[in-house]
Amino acid sequence: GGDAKPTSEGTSAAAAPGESQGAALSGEVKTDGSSTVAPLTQAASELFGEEQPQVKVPVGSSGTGGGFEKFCNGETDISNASRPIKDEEKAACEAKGIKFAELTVATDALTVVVSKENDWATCLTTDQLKKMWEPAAEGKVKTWKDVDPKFPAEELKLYGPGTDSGTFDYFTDEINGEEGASRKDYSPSENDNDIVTGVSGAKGGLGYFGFTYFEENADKLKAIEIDSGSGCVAPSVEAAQGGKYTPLARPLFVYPSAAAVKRPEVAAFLDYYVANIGTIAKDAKFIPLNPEQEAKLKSDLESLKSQG
Amino acid sequence: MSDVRNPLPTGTAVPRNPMPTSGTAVPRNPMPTSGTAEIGVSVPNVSVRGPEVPRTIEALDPVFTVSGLSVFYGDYEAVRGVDMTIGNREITAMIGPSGCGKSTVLRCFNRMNDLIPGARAAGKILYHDEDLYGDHVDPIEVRRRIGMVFQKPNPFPKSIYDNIAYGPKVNGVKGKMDDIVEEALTKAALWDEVKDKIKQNALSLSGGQQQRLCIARAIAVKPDVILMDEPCSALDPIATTKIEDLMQELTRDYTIVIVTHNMQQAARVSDRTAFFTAEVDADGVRHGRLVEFDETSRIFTNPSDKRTEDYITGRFG
Amino acid sequence: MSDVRNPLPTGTAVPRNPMPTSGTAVPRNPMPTSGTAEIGVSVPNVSVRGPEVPRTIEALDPVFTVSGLSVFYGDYEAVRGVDMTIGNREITAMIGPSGCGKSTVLRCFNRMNDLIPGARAAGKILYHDEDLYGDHVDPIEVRRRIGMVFQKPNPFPKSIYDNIAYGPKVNGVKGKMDDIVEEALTKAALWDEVKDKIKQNALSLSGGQQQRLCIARAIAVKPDVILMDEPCSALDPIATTKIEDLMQELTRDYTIVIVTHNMQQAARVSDRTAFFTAEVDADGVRHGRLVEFDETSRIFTNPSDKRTEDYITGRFG
Amino acid sequence: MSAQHRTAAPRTSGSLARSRPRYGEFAVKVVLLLAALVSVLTTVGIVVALLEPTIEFFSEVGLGEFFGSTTWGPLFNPPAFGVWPIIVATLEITLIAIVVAVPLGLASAIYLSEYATPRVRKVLKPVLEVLAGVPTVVFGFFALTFVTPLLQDVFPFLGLDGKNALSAGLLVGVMIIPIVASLSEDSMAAVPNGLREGSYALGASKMITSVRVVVPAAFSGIVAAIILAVSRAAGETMIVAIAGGFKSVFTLNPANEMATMAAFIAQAGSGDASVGSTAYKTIFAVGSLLFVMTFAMNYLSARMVQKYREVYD
Amino acid sequence: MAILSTPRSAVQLASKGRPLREHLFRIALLASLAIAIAFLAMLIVYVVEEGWPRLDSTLWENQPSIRRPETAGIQSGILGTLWIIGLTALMALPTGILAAIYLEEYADKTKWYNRLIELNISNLAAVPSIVYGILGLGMIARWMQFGFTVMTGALTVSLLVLPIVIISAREAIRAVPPSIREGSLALGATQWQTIYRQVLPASVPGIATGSILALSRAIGEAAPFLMLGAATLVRFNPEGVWSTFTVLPLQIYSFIARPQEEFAVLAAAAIVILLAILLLMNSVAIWLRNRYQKRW
Ligand SMILES: Nc1ncnc2c1ncn2[C@@H]1O[C@H](COP(=O)(O)OP(=O)(O)OP(=O)(O)O)[C@@H](O)[C@H]1O
Ligand SMILES: Nc1ncnc2c1ncn2[C@@H]1O[C@H](COP(=O)(O)OP(=O)(O)OP(=O)(O)O)[C@@H](O)[C@H]1O
Ligand SMILES: [Mg+2]
Ligand SMILES: [Mg+2]
Ligand SMILES: O=P([O-])([O-])[O-]
Repeated sequence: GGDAKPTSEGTSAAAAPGESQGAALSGEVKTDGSSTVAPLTQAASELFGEEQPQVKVPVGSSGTGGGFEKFCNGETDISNASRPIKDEEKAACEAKGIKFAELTVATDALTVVVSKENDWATCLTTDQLKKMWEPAAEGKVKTWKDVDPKFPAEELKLYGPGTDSGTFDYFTDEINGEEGASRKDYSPSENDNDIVTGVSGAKGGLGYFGFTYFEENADKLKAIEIDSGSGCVAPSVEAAQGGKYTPLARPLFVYPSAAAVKRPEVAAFLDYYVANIGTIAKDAKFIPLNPEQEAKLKSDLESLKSQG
Repeated sequence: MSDVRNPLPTGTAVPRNPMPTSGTAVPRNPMPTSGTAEIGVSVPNVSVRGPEVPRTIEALDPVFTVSGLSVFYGDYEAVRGVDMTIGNREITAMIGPSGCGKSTVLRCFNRMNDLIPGARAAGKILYHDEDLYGDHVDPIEVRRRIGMVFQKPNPFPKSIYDNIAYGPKVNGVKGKMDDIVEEALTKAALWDEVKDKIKQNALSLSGGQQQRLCIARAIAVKPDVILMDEPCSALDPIATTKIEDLMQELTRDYTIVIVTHNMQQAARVSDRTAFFTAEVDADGVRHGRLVEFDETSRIFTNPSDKRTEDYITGRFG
Repeated sequence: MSDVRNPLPTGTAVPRNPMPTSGTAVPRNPMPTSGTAEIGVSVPNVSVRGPEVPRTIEALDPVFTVSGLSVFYGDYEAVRGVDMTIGNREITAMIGPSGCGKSTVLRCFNRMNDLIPGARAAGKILYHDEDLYGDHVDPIEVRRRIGMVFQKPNPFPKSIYDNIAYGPKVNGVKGKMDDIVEEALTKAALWDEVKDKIKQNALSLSGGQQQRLCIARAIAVKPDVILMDEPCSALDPIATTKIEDLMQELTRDYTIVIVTHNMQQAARVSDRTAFFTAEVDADGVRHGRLVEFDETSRIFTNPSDKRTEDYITGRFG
Repeated sequence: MSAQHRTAAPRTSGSLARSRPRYGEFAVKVVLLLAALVSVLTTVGIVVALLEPTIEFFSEVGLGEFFGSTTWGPLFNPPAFGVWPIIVATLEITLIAIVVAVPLGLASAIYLSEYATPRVRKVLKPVLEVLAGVPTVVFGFFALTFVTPLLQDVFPFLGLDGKNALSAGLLVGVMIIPIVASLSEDSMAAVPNGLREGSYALGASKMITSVRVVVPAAFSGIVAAIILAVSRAAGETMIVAIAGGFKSVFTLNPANEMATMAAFIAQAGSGDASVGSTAYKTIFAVGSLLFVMTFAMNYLSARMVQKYREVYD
Repeated sequence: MAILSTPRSAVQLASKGRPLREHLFRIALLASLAIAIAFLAMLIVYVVEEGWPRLDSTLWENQPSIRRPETAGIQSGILGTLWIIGLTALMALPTGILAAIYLEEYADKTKWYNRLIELNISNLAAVPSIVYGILGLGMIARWMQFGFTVMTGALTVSLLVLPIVIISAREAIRAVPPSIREGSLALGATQWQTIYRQVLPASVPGIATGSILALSRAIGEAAPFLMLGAATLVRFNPEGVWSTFTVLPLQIYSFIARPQEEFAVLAAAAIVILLAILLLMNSVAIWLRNRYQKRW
C-alpha cells in the first residue's frame, strides 16, 4: 500500500514469502475490468479479507476493455472480463511482455426481459431477436408487429447495456453475428437498473442483461425463453450450467498476469478464489460452474503458477 | 504648545466687517457692488442688506416648512432639531463642515433617505402645507415633484436622449418625447452643445456637461423643487461657473436647495443660507445642528452666531 | 444670461490688499497681529512680512530641489514643468483646485508614484543634493526617510501598538519597541489619550485619533521629511485643530510638505505655499502647472499672479 | 534632539542606496510567478493530452465525416462518426438549463441585490452557495429517482423516457442557478449607487429602477455570468450521464434519452474501447471539441467583462 | 408657474395605485429564489428520507460489501474523500493563493504574458471536469507514472479547483483597501513585507471562505475520477498518497447501478453523508465570513 513507487511490481509482500495458508500476508492485488464480473471478484475479495486482512484487493469497474487497457499496461494484476480478450488487446499485452492466463470463473445467462404487461411474447427465436437488434432494423423495426405479424402493433422500446460493455459485445456477436453490430437507437445504460425501470415501465419494452438482474427483479419483469433452433429454453441455473441455454449462456473470466502470480498475496488470492468459487458465485448471484468447468479452472491456475 | 496655530491671514477675519465685493451687478443678493475697496467699516452697513425686514428666518411663500427635524441612522441621531423654511423660487444654500448633516437634511426633502435601511426622520416637514412624511404620501410621487442632482454627475449609461426621456417615461408622460427632451436640454443650457449627438452615450460627455445633463434630466419631469447636493464639487472652475449661471436662470421657475462645501459658491448664488455644524453632546456623540439660517447677505456679512463667523472666516473647516 | 453670477462678498476680493489678522502671536508667519482692524491699506505692508529677503522662491537650506519636473500617467502629462524648493524644517503647503496635480507632485517626493503602473517622472528632484530618481536610489529607503500621511486615516487593522511598531520592525530596527512606541505616540500628542488601550484595535479610535496615529506611525521610523496629502479633509474642526497644532510642533524636528484643499489651513500653518492650477494646452489637454510659489504671507496678501489671486479670493475653485 | 535626527539621516551621497541586499524580494516574485504559471501548465497539459490522439483521429476519420454526417456511434460496428447528434444533445440540454437558470438566477440576483435587506442577503447567499456545492452525482440521482418519475406521473402525455433530456436539463439548470445568480448579483452590486439614486430622484419605482437602470448597466456582467453558466452546463457530466442517458440518436424531443458530449466521454472513457483504436481516439476528439467550445465561450465572456469594466472605470 | 401647476391639495402626494405592480414584481423575484431553494430543500428531504434506514453507525464503520448490502458501509469512500480534500487543500490552496498574490500585487497588466495568464485562468474555470479527467489520466497517471493513486486523484482535482481558488483569493486580496498598502509602503516596507504582514492577514477570512467553497466543489466531483478509472469497490482505507482509493461520489455512482434495492438506500445514505460534509464546510465558511468581516 504505502510504497513509494505506485506500480504493481513495488507491492511485494512484507511478510514471509511462504504460500502456506496460515502465514499473514500483506500487499495489494489490483483488479479492474468488467463491471459484470466485478461483483464476483468483489465477493472473493470480501471473503478473502476475512482470511488475510492485510491483503488489499481493490476492484475497479472500468469495463472489460478499460480493464484490459490497464492490464496490458502493467497497471493491474488481474483483469475481469465478460468476453475473451481481443487480438488487439493480446498484442498490446505482448508488446509490454505481459503474460497471462484466461480463467473461466462463472457462467452468466444473458436474459432477455419484457414487461409483465406483455402478454404476447413468451419465447423468441434468435432470428426474431436479430430482426429487432440488427443494424438494419434501425428506424425500421418500430413495433412488435414489425418483428412478427402475429404480435400487436405495440411500440418496441429497446434497452440494453452500453456499447462499452462486454455484455453488449457478446450479445451482438451471438445474435447479430458480428461484435458491436447493433442498431444504435436503443437506450444503452451502464446501470442495469435503468433497463429494469425502462422495460418494466413500457408495455412494449424489451431489454437484456445478466441473469442476476433478472432474479433480483423477477417481480417486475418477465424473462423470455430463447429458441435457437432446438426449442424454447428459459434462462435458469440448470439450463446455463448444462449448456442448454444457447447461445446466450456465456462464460465470465478473470485474467491474472503471470508476473503477478509470482507474488504470494496474488497467488494466495487466486488460490482462495478458485478454491471457493462455488460460494463466491452464489454470493455474487452468478451461476456456478459445473464440475468439469471447475476442474478446468483449477488446472488452468496451476499451469499458470508453474509457468516460467 | 497648545496654541501655536497661526492666526488667519484673511481679510474676513474681523468680526462684523461688512464685505466689499468687486464685480458686476447683483441680481439676487442686493449687496454692495463697489468696484473699489470699501472696507474698514466696522459697523454693519444696514443699507446694503436689501429689503429691511426684521431678522426673520421665515420665507414669505414657503415651499418647505421644517420644524423639529431630527434624522436618525439606526440609533445614531445624525441631525438634531432643525427648523427652517425654504422659500418659493429662491435658492437656499446649506453650508457647514463635513459630516454636519447637510446631505442628510437635503435628502429628507425628497425622502431619498427612505432608501437607506435604518434611516428615519422625526419632526415635521411640510411641503406646501402637506406633511411630507404623512401616511398617504407616496415617496415616489414626492421624488417626481422634488428633483435631485448629485455631487458626482450620474448619467445613466445610455444615450443623452434616453437619459432625458427616462424620467417622463417612467412617470407615464405621454406627449412628444422629442420636444420634451429638447426643452429640458435647452433649459439646462446644454442643447446647443449636444443637439448633434443626442443619440451618443451620455458617458462620453465632459463632467460639466454630464452635470448639466443631470439637471436637464431632473427638469424633464417638471418638478417643483430641485435639490442639489454639492453639484459642482467634481467640476472644474469653468464648468462650475456654467452651473452657477444655470441655477440663477432656473430659479425663475424652480425652487432650488443647494448643499455646498464652498462658501464662496453659497455667497455667489443663494438667497438664503443655512449654516450647519456638528456638535458633541454630553455623551460625546456628534450631532448635526442648524446654527444659523438667514439671508445670505446677512450670514456672510453679519452673522449672529460666533460659530458661523468662525466658519466663514476660515477659523475652522 | 451668461454672467448673472454674484460677485463675491468676501473681504479678500480686493487685490493686493494686505490682510489683517486677529488672534495671538504668530511664531511662523510674521504677519500683522493686530487685534483691531488694520485694514484699508492698499500698499503692501512690507515691514510685517518678516525677514525682508528678495522674492526668491529658493529656500536657504533646501531639502528638496525640484527642477523641470513633469509627471506622466502613461502618455498623459498630468503635471508639467514644476520648479520649487522645500526648505529644511519648514512647512510647505501646496494648494490649488481639484485635479491640478498637487497629490501627483507630492507623491514624487517619496517615489510613491513608482507604484502606479505607467506613472513616470521627468525632470530632476534633488533630495539633499542627491538625485531622488538616480539609479542607485532604493525607493524603499527613500520612503523610510520621507514619511507620508494620507487623506483618509489608514491605520492597519491591528492594535495601536502594532501600528506604531510595524515601521521600525520592517526596517529592522532593534531596540526597545515599547520605548519607540511611546516616544512616537507622545510626539504625535496621542499618548495620553491611548496609553491605557495600547493593545486595542486602532480602528476603534476616532477619525482624528486615527490620523494622529498615522502621524505617529510615520514618526516612529524617524524620517527626515513628512509628506501629508490633505491630512485633515476627513476630520472635524476640533480634530483638524489638533493636527494643525501638531504640525507646528513637529516642524521643530521635521520638514513637512502638506497638500490641502483648504486655503485657510495653508495660510494658518505653512511657511511657504505653492499654488498649482490645471491649464488646458493648445491640444485641449489639461496639465497641472505650478503658478506661484512664495512665502505664505505673500501668497495670501500680495500674490503676483492673477490666477493665484482669483483662486484665493474665491473667484473660482 | 534635532541634531541627532540629522545625523540619523546623513546627507552623504548614496545614502538613499539600498542599505541591505534584498534578494528575498526577487525570489518571492519568482515563486509567485511560478505559482501563476501552474495554470498555464495545466492548459498546456490539457492541450498535449488532447492533441495527439485528436490529430490521429482526424487523420483516420476526417473532418468531413466528423462534421458532415449526423450518425453517431463510434463504438458500434460499423462505427459512425457524425458528431452532430451529441452536439445537438449538448446544446439542447444546455438550452433547457439556461431556460431554467437565467430567469430564476437573474430574478434571484435582482432580489438579492436590490430588494433583500443585508440581513436577508446574509442568510440567502450561503444557501445559494450550498446549492452551488451540491455534488453533481446527487443532482443526477435526484433527477433519475425523483424528478423523472414525478414528471412521468404529473405529465404522462409528455411520454418521458426513463432517462431524458428534460429532467437532466432541469437539474443542470438548477445546478447553474447559483452561478448566474451570484455573478449577476456581483455585477449589479458594482453598478454605482449614483445611478439608482438618479433614477429614484426622478420618481422611478424600485421595480423600474431595477429593470431599466440596474440590469442594463450590469448587462455585460450578466451576460458574462450566463456564458460561464452555459459552459458549465455544456460540460456537465454526471447529471447527464445518470439522468440523460447515452442514446446516440439525432433527436430534438427533450422527452427522449440522448447522449451529450460529456456523457459520451464519460461512457467511452470508462469503458470498453481499447487503447489505440479509433473509437478510443474519438474520446479525445470529442474532448478537444468540448474544450474548444468552452474556450471560445469563455473568451467571449472575458471580452464582455472587459467591456463592462470600461463603462465605470 | 411651477406652483400653479401643482395644486396644494392634500392628495397631491398620494400614490397612484403603483404598489400592486411593485408587489407582484417583488413576489415574483422572491418566488424565483424560493424555487431554487425549494429544490435544495426537496433534494435534502428526499435523500434523508430515502437514506434514513441506513443512517446509523454501520454506515461509516463498515466497508462496502457486495455480499451484505444491508450492512455495507462507506468508510473507504469517506476516508478517500477526506484524503483527496486534504491533499487538494495542501496543493491547490498555496499554489492558488500565491498565484492570486502574483496577479493582484505584482503582475503588470500591460504585459502580454500576464494578460495571457489571466485569460487562461478564467478559461480554465470553465473547462469541464471530465476534461480534467482526461488530463489526469494522460498526464499524471500515465506520463508522470503516478498510477491510479490518491496522489493522482488529488493532483487532478487540485488542478481542477485551482482556478476557482485563484479567482476567489484575488477577490479577497482586492478587497483590502489600497490605503493599507500605501500606508505600509510609505513606512519603507518592501512589497513582500507589505503583502505578508498587511495584505494577507487582512484578507485571510476572504481567502479562507473562497478556499472552502472551492474545496466543496472538489468534494463532489465524480467525473474526473470516472475518467481516471478509480476503483469503485475498495474495502480498505487509503494509507498514504500512493494508496489505491475511492471517493464517496464514485461509490454513490456505483451503488446506484447495483440491482439490489438495498444499494439505492445505501446510495441515499451516502449522499446524506456527502451533503453533511458539504454543509459543515459551508458553515465554517459562513462563520469565518461573519466573524472576520472587515469594516474599513
Ligand atoms: N447611511 C448612513 N448611515 C449611517 N450614518 C450616516 C449615513 N450617512 C451619513 N451618516 C452620518 O451622518 C452624519 C451626517 O452626514 P452627511 O452626509 O449628512 O454630512 P454632510 O454634511 O453632507 O457631509 P459632507 O460635507 O462630507 O457631505 C455623518 O456623521 C455621517 O457619518
Ligand atoms: N493613477 C492615475 N492615472 C492616470 N491619471 C491620474 C492618476 N492619478 C491622477 N491622475 C490625473 O492626474 C491629474 C492630477 O491628479 P492629482 O490627484 O495629482 O490632483 P490633485 O491636485 O491632488 O487633486 P485633488 O485635489 O482632487 O486631490 C488629474 O487630472 C488626475 O485625473
Ligand atoms: Mg454631503
Ligand atoms: Mg489629491
Ligand atoms: O462491464 P462489462 O462486463 O459489460 O464489460
